[in-house]
Amino acid sequence: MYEQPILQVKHLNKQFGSGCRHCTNAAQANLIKNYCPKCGTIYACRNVSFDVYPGEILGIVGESGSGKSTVMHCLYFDKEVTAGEVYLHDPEFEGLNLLTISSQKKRYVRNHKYGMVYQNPVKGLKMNFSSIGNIAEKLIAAGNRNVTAMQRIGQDLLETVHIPLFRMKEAPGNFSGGMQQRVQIAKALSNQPPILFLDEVTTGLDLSVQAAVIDLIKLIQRELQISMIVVSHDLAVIRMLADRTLVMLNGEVIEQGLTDQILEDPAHSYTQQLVYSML
Amino acid sequence: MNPNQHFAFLDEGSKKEIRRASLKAVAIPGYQVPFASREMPIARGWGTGGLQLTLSLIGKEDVLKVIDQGSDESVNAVSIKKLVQSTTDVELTEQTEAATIIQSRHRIPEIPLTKEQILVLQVPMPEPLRHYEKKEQETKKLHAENEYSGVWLMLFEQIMKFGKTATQADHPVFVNDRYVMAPSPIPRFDNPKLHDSEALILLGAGREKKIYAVPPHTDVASLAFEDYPFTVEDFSGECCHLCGATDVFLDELIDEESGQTIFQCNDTSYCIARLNQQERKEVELADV
Amino acid sequence: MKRKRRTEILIEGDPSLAKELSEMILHKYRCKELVAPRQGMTMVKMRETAKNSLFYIGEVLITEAKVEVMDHIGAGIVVGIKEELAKQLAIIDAAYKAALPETEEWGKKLMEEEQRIKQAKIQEQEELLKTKVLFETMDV
Amino acid sequence: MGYVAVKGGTNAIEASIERIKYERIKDMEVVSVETILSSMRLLVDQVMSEASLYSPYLAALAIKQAEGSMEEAVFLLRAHRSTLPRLYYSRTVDPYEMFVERRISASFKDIPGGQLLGATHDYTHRLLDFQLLSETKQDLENWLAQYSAEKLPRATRNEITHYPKVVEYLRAEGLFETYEADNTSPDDVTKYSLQFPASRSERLQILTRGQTGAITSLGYASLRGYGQVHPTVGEVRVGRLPIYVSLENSEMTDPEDDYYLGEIKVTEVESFVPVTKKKNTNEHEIEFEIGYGVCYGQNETKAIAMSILDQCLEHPEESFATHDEEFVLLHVDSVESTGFISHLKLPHYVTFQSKLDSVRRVKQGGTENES
Amino acid sequence: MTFLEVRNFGKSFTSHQLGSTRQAVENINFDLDKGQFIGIIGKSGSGKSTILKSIYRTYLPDEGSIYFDSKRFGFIDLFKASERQMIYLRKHEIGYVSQFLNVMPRTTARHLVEQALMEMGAVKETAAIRAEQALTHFDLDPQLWDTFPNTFSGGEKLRLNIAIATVKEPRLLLLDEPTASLDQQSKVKVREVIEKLKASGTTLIGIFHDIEFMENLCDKVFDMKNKSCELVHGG
Repeated sequence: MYEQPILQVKHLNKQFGSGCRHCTNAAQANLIKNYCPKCGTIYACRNVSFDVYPGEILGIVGESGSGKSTVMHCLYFDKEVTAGEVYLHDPEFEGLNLLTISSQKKRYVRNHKYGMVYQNPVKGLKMNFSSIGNIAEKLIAAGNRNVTAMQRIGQDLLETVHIPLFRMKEAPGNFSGGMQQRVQIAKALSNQPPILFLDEVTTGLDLSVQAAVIDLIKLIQRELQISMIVVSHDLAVIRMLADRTLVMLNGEVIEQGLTDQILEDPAHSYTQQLVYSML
Repeated sequence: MNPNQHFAFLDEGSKKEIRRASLKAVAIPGYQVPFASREMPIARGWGTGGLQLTLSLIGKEDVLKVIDQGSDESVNAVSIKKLVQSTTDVELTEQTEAATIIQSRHRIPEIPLTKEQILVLQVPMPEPLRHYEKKEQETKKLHAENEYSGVWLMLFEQIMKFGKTATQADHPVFVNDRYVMAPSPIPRFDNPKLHDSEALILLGAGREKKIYAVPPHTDVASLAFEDYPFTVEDFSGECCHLCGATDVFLDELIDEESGQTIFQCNDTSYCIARLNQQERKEVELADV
Repeated sequence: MKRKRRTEILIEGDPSLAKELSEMILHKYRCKELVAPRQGMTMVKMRETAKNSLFYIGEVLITEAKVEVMDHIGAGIVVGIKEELAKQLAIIDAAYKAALPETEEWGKKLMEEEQRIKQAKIQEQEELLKTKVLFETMDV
Repeated sequence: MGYVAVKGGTNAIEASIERIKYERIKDMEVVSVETILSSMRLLVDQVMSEASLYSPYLAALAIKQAEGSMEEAVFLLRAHRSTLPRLYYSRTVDPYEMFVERRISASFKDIPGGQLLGATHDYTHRLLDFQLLSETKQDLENWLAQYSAEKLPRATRNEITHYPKVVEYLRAEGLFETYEADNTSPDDVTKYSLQFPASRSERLQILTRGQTGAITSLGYASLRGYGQVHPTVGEVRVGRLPIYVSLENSEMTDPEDDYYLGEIKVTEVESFVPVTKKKNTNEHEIEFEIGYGVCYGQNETKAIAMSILDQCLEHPEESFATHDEEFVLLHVDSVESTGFISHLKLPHYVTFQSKLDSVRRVKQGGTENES
Repeated sequence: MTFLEVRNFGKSFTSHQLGSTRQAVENINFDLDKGQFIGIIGKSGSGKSTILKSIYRTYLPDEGSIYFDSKRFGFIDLFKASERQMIYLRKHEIGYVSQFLNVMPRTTARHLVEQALMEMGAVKETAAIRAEQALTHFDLDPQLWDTFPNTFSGGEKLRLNIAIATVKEPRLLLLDEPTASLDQQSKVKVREVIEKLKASGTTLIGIFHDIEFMENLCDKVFDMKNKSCELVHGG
C-alpha cells in the first residue's frame, strides 16, 4: 500500500430483525434477495468493506434497496449498525472504531469531520431558516462563534455553488430543487470536512441542473481535495464523478474497481445488466 | 372529613423525591432532572415547580420571601406565600437580606444573594431548545450529545434578520461549560447575576416536571457571538422616580396625571429599603 | 371462611352484619386501635384486553383501619369514606386471624348473607335484561 | 416611621375569595353533596375520570365547591390526591370479571349474550323536558313504586350471568392475534415523570385520565382524516369491577386471602381496526388489532376516543399529530392545559419590558457591533 | 532496459446474459523500450484495443502480465497494481487518447486542460499558463479555447484529447485509433503532433488502421491475427 486511506470500512453489517437458524449461518443460502423468508429478517448490508483515500471520489452504485444508502447512513450515524468497524485516519480518532464511540463523539465526528448531502434536501436543511443560517448551523456546530466570519464563509460558499448573494437571507424552502441541493452542498462543505457523503444528489433534478451539480462536485473535489462517497443508482453520474466504484446488490458488494473498468469490462452478471441498460 | 394537613403540604415521600432530584440537579449544573411533579393546590403554570421546591426544602426555622415580577405584593406571590405559611407557619419577610429561601417568578433580587440563601425560580418552559425542536425525545438527545447549534442558530438568524440579537427575557445561558439552560423568564438584566452566584439557585418547572440548578460559584455565560456581545435591557438615562436608583431593572409606567413615561424600581422591596435608608440619613443629618 | 369471600359478603351485604359481628368481639375482647380509620388511596392495576398488558387506571379512595385483638392484627379496607365499616372489618379480620371461637359460628350467617347478595345481583341482571335488544322476533 | 410595602395584593385576594363565595350562595339555594351525587351521576363520573381518583362523594363535593366547573372540580380532586397517602396497589383487575350493566357491539347485529342497552341517553330525543321543572319528591316515589311493581320481572335463574367478550370469538378464529399475558410491572406517571418513547402502560394511564374534551377532539381528528385510524366499535361495556388487595404485596399469595375493597364503575371499549401485517413469507395479510379505551364511570365518548388514540399511538405516523405520542400525551391533561393557559392571566410586565426593549432596539436599526 | 514488457497476455470476456465466453486475445508478447513508438494494426475486432485498454486497466487483466517501468513504483506488473496505484499512474505516467472525447459536459477546452494539470497538483495560475501553451502547441484555434468541445470537429476534438493527455507529460501514451474518421488534413496534423511527442521522448503505443500513414515513425509494427500479434516491421 503506497498511501493511507482516510476512511476504512470493515465488515459492515446492518440487519432488520434478529435472524434465525436459517439465515444466520455464513452460507445464507436461504435468503430471497436480502430477506429471510423464514423469520423476515432483512439483511440491508452484508459484510461491506472498503477504503476511501484522500481526495478521491468513491462511487457506490446499485438499484434501490441494494443497501447503498444504508451504508452511507450507517457511516453518518443516521442508522445503527448491527456489526462492523469504521476507522477514520485522523489524529483525534486514530485507532478508534467510530461505530462504538459515544453518541456525543459521534456528533463531534459529524460536525467536524463529515459533511452530508441527502437526496432529499428536507433532511439536510432547515427549510424555514435562511440559507446563510443553514450554512452557519454547520459552522456553529463545528465551534465557530463569530457571526462576521461565518457570514463571510457562507457568502463564499454560496458564490461557489452559484446562489446569488442577494438571496442568502431567503429560506431554502423558497428555492427550486437544484438550488436547495446546492445550498445543501454549501452547508455540507462549510466546515471543510475531510469526508463528504453524497446520497443520490442528482436524483429528481432536471438534466441541466444535474450537470450543474455534478460540475460543482468535481470543482469541489479538485479545489478542496475532499474525499467523497457518492451513492447513486445512475451510472452516468457515477461515470462522471467517481474514480473508483463499488457495485452493490442485495446488501452486498458484488464488484468493485476503477470506474471505467466497471463500465467497460463488468464481471458480475448484475453489473453487466446494469451497464447494458445504460442509455 | 378534612384529613390532617401535613407540614409543608407534601408528604415526606414526595419531599424526599424532590430533594433527590434537587441534589442531582446540583450535582449536574444546568441539567434538567425529570421528577414526578405533584399535583398542587395552585394551578399548573402558576409556580407549582417553584412551590414544590420550596415546600420540599423549607424547615420551621426558615424565613421565606416570595416575589412575582419583582413584587412581594403581586397577587400570585401573595397566594403562594399564603399557602406555604398556612401549612408551615414559617416566618415571612419582604426583606431580601432576611430571607433564607426566596421563591421568585421572573426576577432575581437586586441585592446580591448570600451563601446562606436559596433562590427558587419558577420556570414555565425549562427547555431552551424547545423553539428549535418540539420533541422532548430529540431535545434530550441534543443535550446528551452537547449539540447546541440549534439555539445558536436562533441567535444567528435574529442577527441576519434584524442586525442584532432580539432575545427577550429567558435569554439562554451556558452553564458550567456543559449545558445550555433556560434561566426562566428573567430579564437579560438578571442573567449576569446567575454567574458565580453566592446563593444556590434552584429552578423548578412543575407542569413540565423538571428541576435544575445553578449551584454557588458556577460559571454561567449568556449565549452570545464574539462579535455580537450579549446586552441587557437598556435603562440608560432613566432612574427610579421614587428612590432615584439607576443600576436596577425598572418598570415603565405612565403617569396618570401628566401622561409622561416614568420609571420605577421593579424590585419593590429594594426600592422601599432605599427610601427608608434615605430617610434615615435625612433624619440623621437633621439631628446633627 | 377465607378472607376474600367474607370481605365480599361484609362489604356488599347489609352493613348491620359487620356491625353485629364486630360488636360481639368488642364486648368480649380488648381491641387495641393501631390505625384509626383514615383515608388513603389504592392504585388500581388493570389488565387491558388489546395487548394483554398491565397499566394503572387510577386511584381509588379508600378508608383503612387496623386493630389488634389477642395479639393478632386485623385490617379493614373499604372503597369510599366508611370509617365505621373499616374499623368493624378490621376487628372481624383480627378475630379470624386469632381464630376466636366466635368466628366459627359466623360461617352460617355469612353464607346466608352471601345468598341474599347473589339473589340481589341476579335480580339486578334480570332487570337489566329488559334492555336487551331482541333479534328472535322475526321467526314468529 | 419609614416606608412599608403596600398590602394591595393580600387584601384584594381576600376580597376576591369572599366574592366568589358570594357568587355561589347569593341566591340562597343549598345543593347538598348527596343531591349532586344522586342526580349528576355522569358529571361525577367525568370528574373522577379526569381527576384519576375514584370517589363519587369527593367528586360531588368538588363539583359543589367549583360551582359546577369541570376544570376546577378536577383540579380540586387532583390536588386532594396529593395530600392522601397511597396505601395499596390493587391486585390486577381483570375486566372479564365485570358485572355488566350495559354492553353493545357495533360490529355484529347480535352478539352472544345479547346487546344490552342498559341506561343510555343514546335513544332519548334531545328535547328539553319541561316536566322536570315541576318534579317533586312525591313524583319520584310514585314513579319508582310503579317501576318496580309493574315493569320489573322477577328473577328466574339461579346464577349470575357472565357475558363473554365479542373479541374472544374472533380471536378463536385467528382474526386477532392472541397475546400472552404480559406481566411487566406497569410504569406510573404519577411516580416518575413521563419519558419518551413512552411505554404502553404510560400511554394508557395518561389517556384514561385525560380531559374528556381533549381526548374526544383528537380521536375525532383522527376519524376525520388527521389520522389513520377509523375503527369499528367491537364492544362497549359499562359495569362494575371488584377491587382486591393483598397485604403481602405479592402476586404469589393465595388470592383467597385477599381483601375485597368494593367496586368501581368503568366504561371499557375495544375498537377493531384492520391493519396490514407483513407475514413471514413477505406477504401482506390483513389482521385486526384492538384499540383499547377505558375510563372511570360511564363516559362512552371518552372511552371510544381513547381506543382510537391508543391505536394511533401504537402506529406512529410522522405526518399526523394524532399519531405522535409527544403531541397527544403532553396535551390532553386537564390540569396541565388549563393551568398553563390560565397562567397567561398572571402579570408579565417584566418579560414584556424585556420584549419592549428588544423591539425598540431593533426598530432603532443599525448593528450593535459597529464599534 | 525495457520500458514495457508484455508477457503471455491474454484476455477473454464472459457475457452472463448470453452465457458465453469469448477469448479476445491470447499469448501476446512484446517489449517496448523507452522512447520507442510501436504501432499495432489489424482488422477491426482483432483485439487491438483490448491490448491498449488492458494496459490502461480499463479492461480487467486475465492472464499473463504487463510490466511497466514506473517512476513512482519501479518495475510494476500493471495487472497486479492496486486501483489506487493505477489511478496514480493514469494521472502521472500513462496517458490514453481515443477518438472519443470523454469529458465533463459544459466545460470549456481551456478548463479541461487546466483541470488535467490541477489533478496532478498544479496550482491554478501555473495550470492556466501551461494549458495555453499546450493548446497552442497542438494547434487548437484560440477562438475555440473558451467554448464547449462538443461542437468541435473530429480533428479538433482529437487534438484537444491529445492536449489533455499530454499536458501531464505522460511517460507512456496510448493512442487508440486516433486517426479513425479523420479527413486527410486532420490526419496530417495528428501525425505532426505524434512526431513532436516522439521527438520529446514520449514512449507511444498506437493502434492504427492505416499504418501506412505512420510509416517511418514507428519503430516496430505488430499485426493482430488469430487473437495474437506478430511483428511485421522493425524489431
